[in-house]
Amino acid sequence: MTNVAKTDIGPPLYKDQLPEIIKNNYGQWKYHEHVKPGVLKHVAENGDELYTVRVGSPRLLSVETLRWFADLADKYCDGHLRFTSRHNVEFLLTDASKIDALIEEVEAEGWPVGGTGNSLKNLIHTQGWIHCHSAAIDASGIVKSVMDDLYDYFKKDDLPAKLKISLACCLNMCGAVHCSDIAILGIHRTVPKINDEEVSKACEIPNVVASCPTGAIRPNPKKKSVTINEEKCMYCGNCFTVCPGLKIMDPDNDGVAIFVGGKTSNARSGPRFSRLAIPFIPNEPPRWDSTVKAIRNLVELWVENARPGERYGEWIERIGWEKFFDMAGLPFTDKHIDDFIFSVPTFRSTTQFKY
Amino acid sequence: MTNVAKTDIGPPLYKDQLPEIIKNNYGQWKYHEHVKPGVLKHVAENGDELYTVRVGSPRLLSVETLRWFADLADKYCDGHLRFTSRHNVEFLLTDASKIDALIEEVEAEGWPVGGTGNSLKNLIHTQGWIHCHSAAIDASGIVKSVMDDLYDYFKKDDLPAKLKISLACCLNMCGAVHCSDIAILGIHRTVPKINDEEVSKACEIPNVVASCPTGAIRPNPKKKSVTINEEKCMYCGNCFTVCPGLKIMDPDNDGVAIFVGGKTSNARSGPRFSRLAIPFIPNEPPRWDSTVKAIRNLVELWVENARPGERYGEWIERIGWEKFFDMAGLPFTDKHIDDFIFSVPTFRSTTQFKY
Amino acid sequence: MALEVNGKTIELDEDGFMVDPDLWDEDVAVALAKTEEIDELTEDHWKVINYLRDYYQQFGIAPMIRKVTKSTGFKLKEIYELFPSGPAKGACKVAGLPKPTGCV
Amino acid sequence: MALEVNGKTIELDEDGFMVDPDLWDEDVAVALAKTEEIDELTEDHWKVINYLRDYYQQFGIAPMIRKVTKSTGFKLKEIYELFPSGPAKGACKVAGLPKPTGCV
Amino acid sequence: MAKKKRPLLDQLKEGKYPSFVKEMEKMAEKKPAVEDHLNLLERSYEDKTVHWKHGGIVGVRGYGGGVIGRYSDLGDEFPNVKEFHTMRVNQPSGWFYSTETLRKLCDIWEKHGSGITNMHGATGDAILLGTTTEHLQPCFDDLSANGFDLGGSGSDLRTPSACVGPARCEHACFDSLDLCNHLTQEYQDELHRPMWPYKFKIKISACPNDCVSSIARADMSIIGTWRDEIRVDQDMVKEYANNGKDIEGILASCPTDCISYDTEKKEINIDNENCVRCMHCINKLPKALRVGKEKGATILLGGKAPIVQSAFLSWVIVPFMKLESPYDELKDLLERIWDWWDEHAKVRERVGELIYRKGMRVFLKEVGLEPDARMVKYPRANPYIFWWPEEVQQND
Amino acid sequence: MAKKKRPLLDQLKEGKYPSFVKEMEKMAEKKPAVEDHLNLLERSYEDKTVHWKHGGIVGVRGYGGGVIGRYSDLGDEFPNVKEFHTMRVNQPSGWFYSTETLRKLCDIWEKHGSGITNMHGATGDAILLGTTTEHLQPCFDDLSANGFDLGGSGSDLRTPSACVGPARCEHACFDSLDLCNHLTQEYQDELHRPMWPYKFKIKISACPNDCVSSIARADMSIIGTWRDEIRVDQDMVKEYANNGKDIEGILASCPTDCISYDTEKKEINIDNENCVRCMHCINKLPKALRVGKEKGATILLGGKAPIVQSAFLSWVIVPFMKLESPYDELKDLLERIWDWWDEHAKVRERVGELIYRKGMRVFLKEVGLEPDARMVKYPRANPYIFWWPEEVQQND
Ligand code: SRM
Ligand code: SRM
Ligand code: SRM
Ligand code: SRM
Ligand code: SF4
Ligand code: SF4
Ligand code: SF4
Ligand code: SF4
Ligand code: SF4
Ligand code: SF4
Ligand code: SF4
Ligand code: SF4
Repeated sequence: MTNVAKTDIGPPLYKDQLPEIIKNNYGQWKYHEHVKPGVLKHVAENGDELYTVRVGSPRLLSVETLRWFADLADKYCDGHLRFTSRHNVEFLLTDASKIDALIEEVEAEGWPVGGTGNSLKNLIHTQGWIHCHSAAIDASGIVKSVMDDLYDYFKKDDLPAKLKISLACCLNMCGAVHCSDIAILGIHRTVPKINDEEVSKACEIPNVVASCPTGAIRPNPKKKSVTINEEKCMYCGNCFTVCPGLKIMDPDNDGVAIFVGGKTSNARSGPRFSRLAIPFIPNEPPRWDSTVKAIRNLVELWVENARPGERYGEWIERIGWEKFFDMAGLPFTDKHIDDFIFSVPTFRSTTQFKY
Repeated sequence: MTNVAKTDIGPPLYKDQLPEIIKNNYGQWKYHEHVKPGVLKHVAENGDELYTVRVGSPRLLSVETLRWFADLADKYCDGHLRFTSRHNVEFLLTDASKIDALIEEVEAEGWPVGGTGNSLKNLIHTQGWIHCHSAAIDASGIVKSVMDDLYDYFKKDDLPAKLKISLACCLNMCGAVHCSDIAILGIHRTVPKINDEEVSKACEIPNVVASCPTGAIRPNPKKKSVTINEEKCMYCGNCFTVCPGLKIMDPDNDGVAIFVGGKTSNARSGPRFSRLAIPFIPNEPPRWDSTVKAIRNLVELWVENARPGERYGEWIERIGWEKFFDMAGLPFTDKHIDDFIFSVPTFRSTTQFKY
Repeated sequence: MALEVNGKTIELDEDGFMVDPDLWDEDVAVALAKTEEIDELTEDHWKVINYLRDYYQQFGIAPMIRKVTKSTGFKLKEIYELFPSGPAKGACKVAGLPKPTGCV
Repeated sequence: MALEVNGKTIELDEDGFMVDPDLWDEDVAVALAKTEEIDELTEDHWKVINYLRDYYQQFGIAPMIRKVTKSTGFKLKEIYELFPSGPAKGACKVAGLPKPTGCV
Repeated sequence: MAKKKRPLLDQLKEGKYPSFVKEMEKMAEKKPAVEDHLNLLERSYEDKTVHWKHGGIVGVRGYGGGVIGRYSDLGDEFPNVKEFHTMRVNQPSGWFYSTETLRKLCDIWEKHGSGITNMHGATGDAILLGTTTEHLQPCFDDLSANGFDLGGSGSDLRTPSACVGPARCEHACFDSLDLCNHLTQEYQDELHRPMWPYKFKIKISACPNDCVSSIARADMSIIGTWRDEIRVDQDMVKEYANNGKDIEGILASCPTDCISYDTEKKEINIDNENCVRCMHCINKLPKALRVGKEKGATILLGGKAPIVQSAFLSWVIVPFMKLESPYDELKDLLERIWDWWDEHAKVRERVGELIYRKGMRVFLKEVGLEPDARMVKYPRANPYIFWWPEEVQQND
Repeated sequence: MAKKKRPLLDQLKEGKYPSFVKEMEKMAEKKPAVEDHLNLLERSYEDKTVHWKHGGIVGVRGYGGGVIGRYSDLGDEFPNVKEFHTMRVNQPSGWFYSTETLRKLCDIWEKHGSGITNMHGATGDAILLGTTTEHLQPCFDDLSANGFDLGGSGSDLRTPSACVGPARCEHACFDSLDLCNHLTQEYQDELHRPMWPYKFKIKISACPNDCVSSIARADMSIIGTWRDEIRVDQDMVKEYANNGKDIEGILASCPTDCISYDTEKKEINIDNENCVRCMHCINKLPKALRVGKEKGATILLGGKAPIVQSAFLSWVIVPFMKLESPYDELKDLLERIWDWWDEHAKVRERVGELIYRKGMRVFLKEVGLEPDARMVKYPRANPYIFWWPEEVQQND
């Protein structure tokens, strides 16, 4: 190795990556309109118009595809494009007449244009079996299966409000799914298996003990390892994260939990967590049928019942959780009742409820 | 001692204590009306009418006064009366024409009729310096001073809604004031003084250690006593309750804290806790001027600004706590921010607020 | 208040509990029992007393009632028969335990 | 992977950390340092290594970086100069501590 | 003995509201203890602190509770309040008294104690305020002979209390007075002989207005409600309308917007499916609206004051239960709860705190209750879901 | 090597949405590692579990973070993914690319790695997915030579990210892209050399719509807002009205009922004192309504995923701060926060968890922030109030 890398240079300067029209109107946008699903129009103070075509992406992209995007951007957009906070690709056009040609070319290759306005947004997700060591479920495969099923909702924008579905493959929640309209979460359901040998060699016992949110782990000085109080363990996997000797994956028992009703925007109502709807669906590769079906049911229920403008959680809050469980035909179980640190404020301390 | 008491006989049977009209219409009441402040009319299915005259009471009553009440009840109410869940006395009349005479006779002796409908209710309170060992403030004296000052609100019923003020003389909260429109609470502000001799003789060390909500207490085996981590102590007095050797009273630093906005009924909005408005007012016997003034200000603010039907807390929730503090001219301090077990859910996790 | 037992002066507090529980012995127990209107300490009494003392010595606290009844085999009613003012005021006093506090 | 040091075979995991940290000695450290492209262990290197080992022996965990910099007096940059892949990957490896986990 | 001056307390005789000092003075003439009590209180007013010693453990034969022992720390100076215990007397359900009963109580208390009382105490007893150790048993003997009994104190069942309910209120969804009396009688042993880890309180309100604040003041809160439809008397709606009542304005506060007023027809329409039985509309229009016919109660558990883990409001554990004498379903539940709590709690751990520590999941299973969405405000947000061993595949 | 059959993954090539399997297959032809990666994934699909080993700690010279080491547990069977590390590449603010820049990245990654990527990763980096230990340094050398740098990983500052903001959005209340870039450049050391108790994330949204979900995904959430009045263009209101927009219906969702529509005048009136800047009305009527002129941001702290103490949403610590380059006030605050956190936190304790443990009171005092009612949803309900020693009379 000869050339030594310069360090600490930071990312490419964003200013150099902007198309001309944005440089000219930076901070001078006046309003926007929804031209049609997948197409936004932003109008600047000086009247300039910028069109955005949003293309759905599975996030995992080959450099081949990226280069093809670059070709398209050269052809239609003066050589610029961007990615969005939900993994999509956005083409930025100044010439409205080119929009349809771009869309046609993109869709011909199987890349959908949509995901703007009151549509189903792209699924935020994480690594799953593609790359992570602690995944309880795959990510990309579930996302693909769900998106195939809900495809039309991505392409249209006539839902009651935006619909944001996200996936994280374990409790670490790299997808930060905890505030999504619908959250798909990989969960483990069994106590980590202790490999004493590995624990003793590879793990810092005090950190392992401290890692457990419920205090289930105690040192086992004899074996230079640890013991786990099985009754206290709720399978969060945090101990595994700090210690390879505590394997938590369990193919027979890992699976999906589904949470609903979160949001992060401050529009109308404030940000809120998603809350448990379905505690467990087993892993069903390759097409994850039960998960796909469960999500479709949840989506349709909302589509049919929410008032215009109501996000998932806003709808549930209006009708009440008991109605939601009834209407969704979902059993309410002891799993749905919080039993962690902040549980008490989630209990119903009023006689107000519905039948 | 010769006659040995029968035990486990239980209280006098309520049925034997009811006036005739109630016996006749038990469970058969149809509706009620507010005749005027302090006077209720209940109408039974069969048309029977029962009038209740509510008399304000300081709760601490001599048997002399009780006998006088009994005399009045004999004279006007066929020999029955009752006490209410807020320490008041209720006279139960069947003859509407006697109401004014009763009121006149009662009020002539200085006993106010009122406290019904949208009025200031009687102050629930506790023992204070009259009888309790752990009181940070007196009870009866403060109640008297506040009631003298707010007297007119007890006598009228044109407040925006009911107004329930309660007092407890220490954190044990025997007044269960924690869900009152306005709560007056006696607080300590200094760490208990450890009398090692007394702790060692009179206290069960493990219980003392366990009593501390913040884990501030550790055994001190040398002295067969305990030590207190001063930084962790928030002066709750729970250790004193289980151990006389940890005296918490401190005349120079004990005083009043005021909480607002609680309620327990399920009407309109559900039950809720009162929340800290004023962290500290020093003890000012005999007339507790600052406390009285602070409460009057709080009451007037609500009277002037709430919409009809809005309880104190409902009003604040509508306008927002930041507006409340502004309007009340109360400083918002670090004391107002929860730092106990359930604190995080009380933090503002939204950008929604007012200036 | 005070008791004289075998020449020793056993100081009692207002409630009749020993001020210095270290001075307890079986004779003191008998004397304390008298203050509780218990004329004689039977085997049953001693079973309760000994259980209380053992537990206290081991854990530094008086046992909870459920423990007392389970461990001694006496129903609560029976304990009241043995010690008319009950396990806390009566039995603990005779057993020379510190005065129960709080929770009244 | 493995290292030969004074005739002993020191097994390394994929990341070049010792599989059995008990086999560590100063010569092993020198050999490990080589894998990290550190030709010579200077006094400064040893200061860091010894601090890490002492701390680990006492508390069973690697010290936090703030502790390392405060206690050794080296700024973080300086530690990277001594150990180019940094305190966790570099210094801990040479010091024969278990591989830091999580938090990546 | 020359009457002492009490310049501070004298100021509390002024003002329009009845004065507790005057009440005390009424007795002070006859009772040296009350004279001393006043003087001691004056001293507290000077010193800004209590002059009572910690604790005190006295009682009557056969009972572990019902008396709060109290000794002054200035007993030498004020010998008549050296001992000054209170007795908690269990009142009749709903705090109704015939004058005969009330006078009996007065006479007993004037004979054996200070003659000053609290009607009622915060839990619901009559507090007889101040007597000596010597008088406790005789006082109790007289109380008992006259049909009175003591209330709870210590780690026992505390005196249950109930709203006025069917005796004088059209909203009552069950017989709160009878239930209160029934439970009190049924659990005399639990009331008088402390045997639990800590206190346990029951409060009973016969409708969601919760006039005894049971949700905040009781471990078990029993609150009346109904399952079917609100009864509407449209004639009365018209009467209200004709009298100028702002019906629309009132109905605007319905928390679920499920009630509406037809200004044309002068009729009220209710979407009962979405009604949460908050009582608001019924409270405001009691002539026109009434609670439904299928009545019962919601059972809530866990309420308590802040010590140790924060104050809790009771939470729903049974959304709806019919309540008719002999209340077997309720008593059965109560006993299962007590048993579970008594078995698992630490000293001074209220049942709500134990549930917090163990989790609702464990509580529900072990006392045999079915989970219900009405038990929660929100379902859990965290993914820390426990599974019972039988719910996962065992693969060792 | 004969191409393996992958019947399970093949099923993920069907359906309308773009298939990640097809993306991988595009590279598999050129890259044996990707062929093995597919086969390994097929095995995971058969076994229903991961085939990656725990952890892995590799990197480039001079940095402690930026690379996630990964080894397969079936390395013998699939030798080309025995080592399969990812590199996190810090993207330009707002994820804008010139095609030139994007192609450079593609070329480097095709040269040194698998050629498969995630655009973007959940934090906001470009994830270059899969290479060997040997290639790490050369790849980084090439990245660096072409103007790229790595992002964060480990106990360091993570790559800050920002919404598109002023580049393409009329709502932007400050320059989110510039701030993001500025902080990234300013804190290169913190980004690359883990030195803290745990990770720290910064996310920046230029208005309350929070298009990067910063409140849920960042320890420090910077969210644009304004202090003065919403700007109303009444002509545009009329235009909307004339085009049949249901203005009244839209305004009905205002959370504080502070905005109203005058159907006569076709005008919107706002009681700005009671507006909580939720964006709703502006979102729905962007031609007529605009954010105010006195713009800045609310600073929130503490957001994180559930491990260990539950997920937190960031909470307000500075209600309003002007944000203009060089952002000294913000940086100053950030550094005070980091210093405090670094000094007091335990290993793997996020800043929000530390504040939970220590109390906001201690945090505010020690980092020098003024308490403000806007920091809380509700003031405390419990009476467990701490006092600083200087606030009470010392009387020993
Ligand atoms: C790559 C990425 C997921 C993705 O597919 O996009 C990722 C991947 C991992 N995260 Fe993450 N996290 C990623 C964004 C997040 C986010 C989302 C965010 O930053 O907005 C979160 C939730 C927000 C937060 O930080 O709280 C997140 C919360 C975690 C946690 C739990 C942290 C906590 O305090 O609760 C862990 C566990 C840990 O730190 O040990 C974790 C740990 C991990 C590890 C390193 C696994 C581990 O236990 O060591 C994963 C490596 C996977 C792999 O093999 O490649 N990751 N991680 C994301 C980073 C890409 C990027 O730089 O752009
Ligand atoms: C007399 C009474 C206040 C009054 O003036 O009315 C009272 C007086 C005392 N209460 Fe209470 N409590 C009284 C109702 C309450 C209530 C209200 C209620 O029952 O509705 C509460 C709040 C509800 C609850 O139980 O949580 C209450 C919560 C406490 C607590 C804190 C319990 C907790 O779990 O947080 C203690 C401390 C203790 O138990 O050690 C306590 C302890 C005490 C003690 C025994 C003091 C002590 O630390 O040992 C007080 C004796 C005062 C005295 O010298 O007379 N008292 N106590 C009330 C009983 C009268 C009655 O029987 O009618
Ligand atoms: C007498 C009493 C019950 C008893 O058994 O003693 C009682 C009696 C009635 N209550 Fe109550 N409430 C009584 C304490 C309460 C309490 C408890 C308390 O104040 O500590 C509450 C809960 C307070 C809270 O929410 O914090 C209570 C919340 C209500 C409500 C709901 C109020 C609201 O939030 O809107 C109503 C309905 C109404 O007034 O419209 C109500 C209505 C009534 C009615 C109208 C019921 C009826 O039809 O007879 C009775 C006359 C009320 C009046 O004063 O105008 N009663 N009521 C209590 C009188 C206490 C006193 O002397 O002042
Ligand atoms: C491109 C993007 C920002 C970026 O820097 O990448 C973006 C862009 C816009 N957002 Fe957003 N939002 C983007 C992610 C988000 C997110 C984050 C997320 O989805 O993970 C949120 C918070 C989600 C939540 O609450 O859970 C978000 C909440 C909003 C809202 C408030 C929505 C609501 O709750 O009512 C608006 C306002 C609206 O749509 O009326 C908004 C509005 C907009 C506008 C209309 C702003 C403008 O005037 O340009 C942009 C076009 C939106 C559209 O899709 O129709 N944007 N927006 C992100 C596109 C992601 C994607 O590919 O789908
Ligand atoms: S969510 Fe869990 S399994 Fe998925 S990438 Fe993050 S750490 Fe790995
Ligand atoms: S999986 Fe989580 S709860 Fe279970 S032992 Fe590990 S850290 Fe503790
Ligand atoms: S609130 Fe405190 S001081 Fe007052 S009576 Fe109850 S225990 Fe005593
Ligand atoms: S007063 Fe409360 S916080 Fe302080 S030491 Fe005693 S029990 Fe602990
Ligand atoms: S709780 Fe209901 S039933 Fe009982 S008195 Fe109050 S209003 Fe009447
Ligand atoms: S009881 Fe309450 S929820 Fe039901 S209709 Fe009346 S106001 Fe609405
Ligand atoms: S957060 Fe606000 S400023 Fe940023 S892109 Fe979204 S709407 Fe625009
Ligand atoms: S921004 Fe939100 S709160 Fe303000 S006027 Fe518009 S809708 Fe109402």
